Amino acid sequence: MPIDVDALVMSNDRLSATYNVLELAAPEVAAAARPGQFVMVKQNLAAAPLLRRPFSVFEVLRDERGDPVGLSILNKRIGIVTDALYALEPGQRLRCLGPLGRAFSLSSPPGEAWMVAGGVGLAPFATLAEALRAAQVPATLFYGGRSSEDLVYEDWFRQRGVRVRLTTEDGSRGESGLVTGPLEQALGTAATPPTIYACGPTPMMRAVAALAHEHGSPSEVSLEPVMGCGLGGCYSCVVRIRGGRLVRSCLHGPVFAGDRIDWDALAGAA
Amino acid sequence: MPIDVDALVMSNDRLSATYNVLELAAPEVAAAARPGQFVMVKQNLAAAPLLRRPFSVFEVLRDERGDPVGLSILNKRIGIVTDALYALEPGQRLRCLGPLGRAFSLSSPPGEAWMVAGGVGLAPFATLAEALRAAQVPATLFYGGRSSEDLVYEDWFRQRGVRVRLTTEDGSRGESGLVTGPLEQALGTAATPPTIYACGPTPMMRAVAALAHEHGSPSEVSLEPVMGCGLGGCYSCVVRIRGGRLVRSCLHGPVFAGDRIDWDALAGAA
Amino acid sequence: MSAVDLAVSCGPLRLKNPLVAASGCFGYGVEYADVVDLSALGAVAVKGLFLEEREGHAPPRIVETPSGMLNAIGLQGVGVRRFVDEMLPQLRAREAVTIVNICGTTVDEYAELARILSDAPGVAALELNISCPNIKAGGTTFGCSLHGLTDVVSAVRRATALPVIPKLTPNVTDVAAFARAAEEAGADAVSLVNTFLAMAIDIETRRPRLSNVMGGLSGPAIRPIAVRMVYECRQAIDIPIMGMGGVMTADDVVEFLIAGADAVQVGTANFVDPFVWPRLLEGLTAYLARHGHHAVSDIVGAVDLPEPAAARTTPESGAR
Amino acid sequence: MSAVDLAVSCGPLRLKNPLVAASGCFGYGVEYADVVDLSALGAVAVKGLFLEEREGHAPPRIVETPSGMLNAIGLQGVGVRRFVDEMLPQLRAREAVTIVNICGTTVDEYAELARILSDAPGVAALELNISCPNIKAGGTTFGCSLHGLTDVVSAVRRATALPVIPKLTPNVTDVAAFARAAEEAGADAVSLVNTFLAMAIDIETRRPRLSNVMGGLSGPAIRPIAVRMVYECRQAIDIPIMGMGGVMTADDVVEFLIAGADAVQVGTANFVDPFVWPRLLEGLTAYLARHGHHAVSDIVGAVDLPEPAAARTTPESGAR
Ligand SMILES: Cc1cc2nc3c(=O)[nH]c(=O)nc-3n(C[C@H](O)[C@H](O)[C@H](O)COP(=O)(O)OP(=O)(O)OC[C@H]3O[C@@H](n4cnc5c(N)ncnc54)[C@H](O)[C@@H]3O)c2cc1C
Ligand SMILES: Cc1cc2nc3c(=O)[nH]c(=O)nc-3n(C[C@H](O)[C@H](O)[C@H](O)COP(=O)(O)OP(=O)(O)OC[C@H]3O[C@@H](n4cnc5c(N)ncnc54)[C@H](O)[C@@H]3O)c2cc1C
Ligand SMILES: Cc1cc2nc3c(=O)[nH]c(=O)nc-3n(C[C@H](O)[C@H](O)[C@H](O)COP(=O)(O)O)c2cc1C
Ligand SMILES: Cc1cc2nc3c(=O)[nH]c(=O)nc-3n(C[C@H](O)[C@H](O)[C@H](O)COP(=O)(O)O)c2cc1C
Ligand code: FES
Ligand code: FES
Repeated sequence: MPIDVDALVMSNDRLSATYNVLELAAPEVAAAARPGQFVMVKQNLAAAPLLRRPFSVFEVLRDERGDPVGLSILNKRIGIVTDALYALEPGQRLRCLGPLGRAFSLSSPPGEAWMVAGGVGLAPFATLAEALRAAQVPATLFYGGRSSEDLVYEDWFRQRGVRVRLTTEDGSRGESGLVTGPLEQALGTAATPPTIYACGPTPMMRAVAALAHEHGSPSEVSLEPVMGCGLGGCYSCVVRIRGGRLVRSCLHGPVFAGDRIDWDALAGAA
Repeated sequence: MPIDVDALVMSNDRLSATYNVLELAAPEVAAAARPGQFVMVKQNLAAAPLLRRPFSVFEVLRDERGDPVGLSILNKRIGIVTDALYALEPGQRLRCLGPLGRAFSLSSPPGEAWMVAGGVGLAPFATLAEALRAAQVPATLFYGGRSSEDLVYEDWFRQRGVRVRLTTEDGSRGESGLVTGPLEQALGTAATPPTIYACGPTPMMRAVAALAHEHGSPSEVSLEPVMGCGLGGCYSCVVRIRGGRLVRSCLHGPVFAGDRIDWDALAGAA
Repeated sequence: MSAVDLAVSCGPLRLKNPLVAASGCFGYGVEYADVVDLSALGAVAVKGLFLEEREGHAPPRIVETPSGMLNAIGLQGVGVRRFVDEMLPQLRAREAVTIVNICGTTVDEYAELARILSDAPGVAALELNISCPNIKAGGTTFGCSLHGLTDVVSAVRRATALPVIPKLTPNVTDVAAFARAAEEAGADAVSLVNTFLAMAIDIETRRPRLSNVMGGLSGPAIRPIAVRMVYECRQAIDIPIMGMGGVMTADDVVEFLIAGADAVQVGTANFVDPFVWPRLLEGLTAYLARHGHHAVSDIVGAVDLPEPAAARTTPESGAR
Repeated sequence: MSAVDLAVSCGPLRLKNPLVAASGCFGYGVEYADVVDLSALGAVAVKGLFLEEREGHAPPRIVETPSGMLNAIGLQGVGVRRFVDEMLPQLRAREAVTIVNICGTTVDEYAELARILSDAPGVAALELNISCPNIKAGGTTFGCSLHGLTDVVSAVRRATALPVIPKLTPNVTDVAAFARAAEEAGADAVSLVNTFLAMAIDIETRRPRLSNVMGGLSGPAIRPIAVRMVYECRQAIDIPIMGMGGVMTADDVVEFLIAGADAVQVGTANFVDPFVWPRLLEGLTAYLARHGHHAVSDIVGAVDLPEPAAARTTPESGAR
């Protein structure tokens, strides 16, 4: 049951000219959030722009006793609201409605979990990494970006026992090329098919889902359509699934089994 | 020739829960401003609300060499923008278009100048007081408000040699009653008819204009209609003058001779 | 405040308060059951229903505009039977007063929908969405043709004993004429406004921002036009009006009531703030109490016209 | 960027760029001579003129609304003779391309205004404001009646050799039909949109916020509806279109051009920022240069329709 909190901004860590991490004092939302779920945020109910914007719950922030005190969101600037979130200062407030949507389904040991992130697609994987660790599932993060500036927070994952493989298209960091390169290579040599989780640009997720399918790995992708409400009320967020039906990704997603998505339709919509 | 400056807020002095004084770094506007003129302000061209708001130039701020470095506005909270101006912090910016409108005409010695202000109607009189002082015109300020919180900045005037007579409706400060009380009394005993300047609620300005007329004093009033543009473009700010014509108060005013206004029409419009 | 009674009646329809969730902005109601106490609303107008399941338009289906949004959902929906079997029981269990928004491509479809829903337990009223896509009557939608409107309303009127509420489109020259036609055809009330046909173009791709090219504008941007239309209809008809268009706050609700609405629907605001309902109810109650009113009806249509202006309130008089 | 030529032609009217100050939002032009280089604008459409001086409505005449404003000025004006004697010479001196916006209460008044202005040196074109108050033709304004529009345009056409540009009201069911009627009646171009009839009520006093009760909505709020109407008219007529409605930025100008406008008028933005003009011109030039265009006409009407959607671009298809 989602709630709406007028959350205090506890900190704004600007990682680069385009990425920042906002820490929000929304303990109840954080406590209820499961890996892959999202929140709908808006700066001030009365202010423009009109509609809220969806953001994955990035970290669940805890006090020394381990109790949730808030959550963070990893923000990438692409327009009006993401620019405003980049400019937010501690002490200001952000309305935060959540947790919303369908979470990742956790794989269980001994099977491995591989997370594949493209740029800001890293966002849903911090909470997933924590959950995998708690379930003692060996985890790897394949993390790609256009260039080194698009790669943030990798140490955070390493510190939590996640193996990290970096790629950049311009080769400025890690292996050069697309994130699917190392993934395919690794899949080829994997003893048992890992569970694969992907979030990033649609073509990337499509490629990952296809690779997973080829190698007999189950896959889950987290989609990012435009969302008007996040609660199933507006029917703006539909994606076509295999078999032809259009389903609301705020309710039946944002996490879907890679095999369920009609990727041709999704490509057309973007 | 008015200009538009994206002025830095140098300070925000909150005098009470409803009044504040904003100091704006707009030297060119300040240098050109004459007593009674106004500026049209807006926080950010793109942001809501859509239209600018008119404010009298309160003080012209000068450096030690006496050169204008900016201007201040005396703001009273009554709605969206005036609330926002109350909340502004130093370092933020305010678009400031001006100077605009017709200024007060200066009386010359030995004649006296009496300024009659109701509440925030004090705003146009700081610059007028400076000008009168420079012209060595003896000046008196009749200054009334609902209660003591509505009376601000009187010392500023005293320090500039202005005689100040305070009234409050609730008697919490100065004489109790309306500002027109002491004015009428003083007019009765005045050796030679002073020039009278008034700014405040319409009924007050009307009463002052009538008293001035009775006692053979020339009067000027500064009106405050809703203004859409401040430049004569929209025809929203018209007031009816004697003889029946509707004139734009942003061009032909805001300062008018008290005798020129059709006060019945103005009362109806409010 | 306890002295204030918010109950209103829209013709035969009794509502515990005048606030109604607008069709298409509240799913089938059940989606909001976790965040909103459905029984606390005057009523819930569910998403537009056709006889059959419908897929709707391809995404992108919405785009934001200044103080508003465009949508071209295309009436994706489960069809009336699944609604009756799956959603309606849940709505009854939540004690929601359910208004079913129906759409057809022919007059007979509207009548058929009306018959089916008349037999379904838990339907409080029918709202006729006569400005849907692909509904042609003499080259224009039912909603834009007086004959089309009359035909649909009369047919539904004959087919059901439920309260019939045609929903008027604002995309017409004289909305009051459509309200009159609805009244004459036997409508119990009218609701207005539906969205304004609009369009936005991505200047980089030069593609329309909606897959359907055009969509409907809703939200605060349209409120002043909607208020005008409700006011015009109030002068033209005697049956109740459900007013809507850009309501975000209790003050907006009051503005529609004063303009002449007997009830007020709230659409886009649900997306911005699903918890808006308690605030609207409290704000309305506080306003009525502050002004010494005991009933909502005290302020319905209570516009105070300045005398000289009274003569000038014809549709022409506002335009430049 | 220097390779970009902003010149456009609206029928017989050649403009050095497509940006035109909208009538009633720029006074008689002369008011802005200090802050705007009038000769740098494509043209200036001056405030609506009647034959005689007009007083207009009592204040309050404007009120702000979400992303827009209502106005009911009532066409206060100096009358055509004083305009010709006092303002026109100043406009000529400033080398402004002057479009005179004319209003009448009868067809003959329009024709008479056209004759007077045809003899006046320095008038570039006539814009016919056919949505003024108090103009009745068969019970509605000229602007809301196809016959009324046809009568006015034909009469003015006969009376003058100047370019004739009827300005269409958006308060109609099918604006494209009015554009066609204007074309058939001999108009050289059409301009649209005028304001949307609207209303706002002060809930404390219950008085309309405008003395005239109703007024016209302008500003960003209406842009998506205006863009849709320009697009519809572009499909319907061959004569040039001057598009407007809520233009605040160069991106908005480009959106109207892509929708099908040959020139773009800017109204309310003048109130928000009288210095908007250079920014609009620079922004438009930069856009054209970035996209490798050398002329504005390259992007006029250049909407890129997704194929499947092309079939669905009828006025109905967007509404819910
Ligand atoms: C479930 C979900 C989780 C998300 N998680 C994150 C996250 O953790 N971090 C993050 O930075 N972003 C995330 N996004 C994307 C984020 O919601 C958009 O970037 C944001 O809504 C853009 O808002 P804006 O006002 O800045 O852009 P606007 O100014 O509204 O639009 C700018 C441009 O971006 C496009 N756009 C608008 N919405 C989206 C969208 N949802 N996806 C892609 N393009 C869009 C517009 O079409 C336009 O072209 C998520 C989206 C979803 C659906
Ligand atoms: C020439 C001139 C000089 C002015 N100088 C000052 C000044 O120095 N200091 C100062 O505090 N104010 C001054 N004002 C008044 C000031 O412009 C208004 O208080 C302001 O525009 C209100 O904006 P808002 O957004 O806060 O109110 P809104 O939220 O827009 O409106 C709130 C309420 O105030 C009413 N209102 C709106 N505009 C005005 C107005 N111009 N006058 C009275 N009521 C209005 C509205 O009708 C509404 O009922 C001046 C006005 C003029 C015309
Ligand atoms: C996403 C969306 C879907 C809508 N679907 C319907 C619908 O199915 N049937 C209908 O009659 N109106 C529909 N409408 C119109 C609304 O019910 C309402 O008339 C309109 O949005 C104006 O009110 P608002 O500004 O409060 O949203 C829809 C509006 C939106 C925004
Ligand atoms: C205060 C005001 C006065 C106007 N006066 C006229 C007029 O005299 N004649 C006319 O044809 N249009 C008039 N209009 C309409 C504008 O020219 C324009 O069509 C409308 O405002 C939409 O454009 P915008 O959103 O850029 O303002 C007026 C608009 C405003 C806001
Ligand atoms: S975002 Fe509104 S239904 Fe999914
Ligand atoms: S404020 Fe626009 S004409 Fe005076």
